[in-house]
Amino acid sequence: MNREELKAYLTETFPTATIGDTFDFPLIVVAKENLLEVVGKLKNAPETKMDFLFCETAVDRIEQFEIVYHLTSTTYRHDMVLKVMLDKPELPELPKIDSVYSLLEAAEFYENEIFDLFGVTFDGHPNLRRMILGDEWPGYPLRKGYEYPDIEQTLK
Amino acid sequence: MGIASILTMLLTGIGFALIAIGIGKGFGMHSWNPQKGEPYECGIPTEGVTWVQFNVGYYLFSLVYLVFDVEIVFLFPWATVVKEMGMFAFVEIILFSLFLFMGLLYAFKKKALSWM
Amino acid sequence: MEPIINFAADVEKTDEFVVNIGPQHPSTHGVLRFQTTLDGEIIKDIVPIIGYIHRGIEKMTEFLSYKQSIYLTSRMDYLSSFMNNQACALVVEKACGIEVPARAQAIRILMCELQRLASHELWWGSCTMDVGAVTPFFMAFRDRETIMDVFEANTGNRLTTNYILPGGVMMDILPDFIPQVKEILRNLKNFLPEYEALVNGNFIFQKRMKGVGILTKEQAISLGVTGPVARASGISCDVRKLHPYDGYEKLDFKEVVADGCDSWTRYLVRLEEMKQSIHIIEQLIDNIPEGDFRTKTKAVLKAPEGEYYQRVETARGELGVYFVSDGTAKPYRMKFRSPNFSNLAVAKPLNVGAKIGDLIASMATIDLVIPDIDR
Amino acid sequence: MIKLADIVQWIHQWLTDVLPAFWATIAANALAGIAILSLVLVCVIICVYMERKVAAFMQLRLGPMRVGKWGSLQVLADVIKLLLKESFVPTRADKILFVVAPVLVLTVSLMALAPVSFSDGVQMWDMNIGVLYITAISSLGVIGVLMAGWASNNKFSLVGAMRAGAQIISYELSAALSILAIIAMTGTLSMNELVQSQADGWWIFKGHIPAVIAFVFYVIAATAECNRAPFDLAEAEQELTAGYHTEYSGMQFGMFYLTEYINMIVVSIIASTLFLGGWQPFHIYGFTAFNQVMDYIPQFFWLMGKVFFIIFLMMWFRWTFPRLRIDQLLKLEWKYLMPISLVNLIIAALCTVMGWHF
Repeated sequence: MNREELKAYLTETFPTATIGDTFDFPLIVVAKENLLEVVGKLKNAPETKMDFLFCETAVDRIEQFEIVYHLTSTTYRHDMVLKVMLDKPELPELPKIDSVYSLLEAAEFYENEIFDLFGVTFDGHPNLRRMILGDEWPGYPLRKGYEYPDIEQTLK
Repeated sequence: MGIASILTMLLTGIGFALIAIGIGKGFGMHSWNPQKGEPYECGIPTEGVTWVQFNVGYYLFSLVYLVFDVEIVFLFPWATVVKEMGMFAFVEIILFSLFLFMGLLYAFKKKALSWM
Repeated sequence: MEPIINFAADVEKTDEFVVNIGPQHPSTHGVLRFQTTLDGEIIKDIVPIIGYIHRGIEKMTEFLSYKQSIYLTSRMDYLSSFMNNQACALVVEKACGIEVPARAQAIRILMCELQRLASHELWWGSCTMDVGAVTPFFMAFRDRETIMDVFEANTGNRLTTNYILPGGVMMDILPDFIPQVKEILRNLKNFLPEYEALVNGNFIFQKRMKGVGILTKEQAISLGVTGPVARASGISCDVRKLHPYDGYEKLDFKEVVADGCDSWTRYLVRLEEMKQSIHIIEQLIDNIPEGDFRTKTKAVLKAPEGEYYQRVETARGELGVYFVSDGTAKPYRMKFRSPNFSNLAVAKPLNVGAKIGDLIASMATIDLVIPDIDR
Repeated sequence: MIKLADIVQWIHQWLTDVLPAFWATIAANALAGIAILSLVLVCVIICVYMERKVAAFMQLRLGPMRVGKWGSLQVLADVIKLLLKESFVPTRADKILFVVAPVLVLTVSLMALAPVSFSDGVQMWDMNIGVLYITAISSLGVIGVLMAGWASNNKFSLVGAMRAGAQIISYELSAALSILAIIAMTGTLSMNELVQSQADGWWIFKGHIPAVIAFVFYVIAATAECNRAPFDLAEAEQELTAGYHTEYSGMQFGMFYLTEYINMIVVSIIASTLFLGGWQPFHIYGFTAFNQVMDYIPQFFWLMGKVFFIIFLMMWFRWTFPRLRIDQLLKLEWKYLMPISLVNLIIAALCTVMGWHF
């Protein structure tokens, strides 16, 4: 499917979701609750077969988080972006979202990274750990307005 | 020089090793800190005990080896006299090797020689 | 019939113990740590632990201008720094609408393919060394050195080149460049059969590689593996073919896909890729267009608000740059989807049930560069 | 022409003249021990230098060039470096075993040299079971390796030691069976008589195909017994960092390093004594002038030439082959080398019985 067809298909299949555009790919914004259902449908539907998660990341939009999934199909080679908007509670409470690990194993490391650097927890993740910074590191550095810790104190 | 030569080599070996290590201890630098005494495990403190009940995969080879090594010890005296004893020794050793070989086949069949 | 003596029965009661392979280990090629649970020689569980060389490149880009960010990308995968620069430059060009002159595109491709050759040669050397053969390493370095000399002369740096900028390349190639590259190609064409003669036919090497480290196509897709590793599992994923950039669409080359799925296939795929790179360079080296090597860009670039994604094929797989702009001179968020980070995920499916020797051998064919994992 | 045996005899005579009988024996023994030790040390120094240069030339480089002319004093510099390094015992190690292990491996490998016939009449003890003795003694070395690996309390060492145990004992079988093929043809276990039996031709030429097969298998098994690549699984730098001697440093490590080379020398001596005629010069039948020229080269140099030829072979293996995996290594021994050498032994025995060899 080319871009227009894909957009048309998405609009038709997921009426509750918002369909849009980024510069490169068609974009679908889904609600947090529907994430697993939508990803599962995208992965298994014979029209889309989005079986390859090539990038998963988060963007801190000050008042909320965007969790961004870049999906592609190894059969049809069409790409798309899936976004979930996530409310951002005050620290130390962390936002929570379903893990897509059960559908796409590639998510394991990406979600570890997001958990580590943004402080978003994933339900159903097999081994959620602070992969890069380690458990001792204070705070979540990739959040906007992150205050750097006193290095002397941290290393102690 | 008889059996003394074995003793000589034994003492030479021990003596040399002790002197060399001793010289090394004498000349070498000495410093100590707790990290230095830790076992090397790529820079990470080691987890759990090292002296565990190790996978038997290696030991089975030793068991089978033991059988064959005893056979080889029997073969040494045979080999020295096969020239003089001629055909009798040859036939006898064929039978002997046949049994040995059966042992090996048995070990194969029991998968003692495949890695686990 | 029940066996009289069951050799297997006593085996089951042995202790497992945890061994850390890495961070300071001769064959993890950097500060990567595998926390392995061993039962004798057999690996029962393996957890890759990273972060020893995390420099926060993604965070640092938020404080730097686009042009400055490019210098950081060279430090990610230091064996494919041209490709990293290129990815970052391409996404900025896409966002700001900058046209790249044909000469600059040709130079970019030449440099990138040379870099791919150099990277694969280093991999070839270190891969064979991990299997225990030390001699090939020196042969690989002999040939890689000539390529690095070309980089040094033309860009001023051997590893962190910072050569490709938005709008073109940093400086023009030297007049010597073309004869030097031709010399390199001539040598490599002699040396590649030598490589194959030295290693490929070796019985022990084949035994160590064939049927070891199986990564099936389904696993590879699910784990999001790219690059030669994925192509050796039968997934066509060469970005140069699927989403051509910088004029790769005009060149004739084959995407190397094989479906052996084991270490041996990954090994062969990379060797074949080297031949394809030579083929690409041969097409371009006599046809570098005349003209500017860089378009004039504004001192401070400002990308329009939006999200951009650009991928390039580095020596190890697909490098994606996800770039969110808020219209200012600094990136709002720049995410580098580094190939090694995704490829590291294969550590577990590849190695559980294998032996320590296999772990080293099959991870050698994955060819990880640790600074790219940690960023 | 002065022979080495005459010099030895002369020293012995002199000692018995000036000293009482008991002290003369002791002095003679001490001198013999020191002589063999120094010979071995000189050989090791040559070996280490040779290994570096062989490796370097195979790897398109020059090797050590700075210390002395052509780097000839590099080994000396290495020894000084090793001497100045601290050798310490890790906190959690089994201290006694840890200290004993390097001494044991070195002693054992030196003891194997007792029945070696260096030249006609130059031998510490011409024991009638020389070959059996060497086979038995050299298999003790594995105990030292196991001790070192176990005592270190290090997981890499433990795996390395266990590997060494499985590997060395396995390869002993095919080594012994290869040796037996020649013993069957000669009918003696004495090192001296073995060499004497090759006065009219080396066994590798006389013994037809069984001897050639036995020689090839012996060299393979010997490489494995010495823990040399491609069978260096006990050390396996890329897998176990340094295997069983990971925790050793300074001169204690130096002992393991030394032992590796002494072991190489020992197995090369056995191989050259059994297959390549020991100190017998190379003769071509009916070519008198050539034979006489060959006779003028001292017998000792013949032996050393053959020894270093085999050592060169082992270095060649090391720098060209990748390493085997542990199960492949054991499979190679138990499924190929061992059965084939058993059959080979029977064929060799048949040759002997039927008188097919020369």
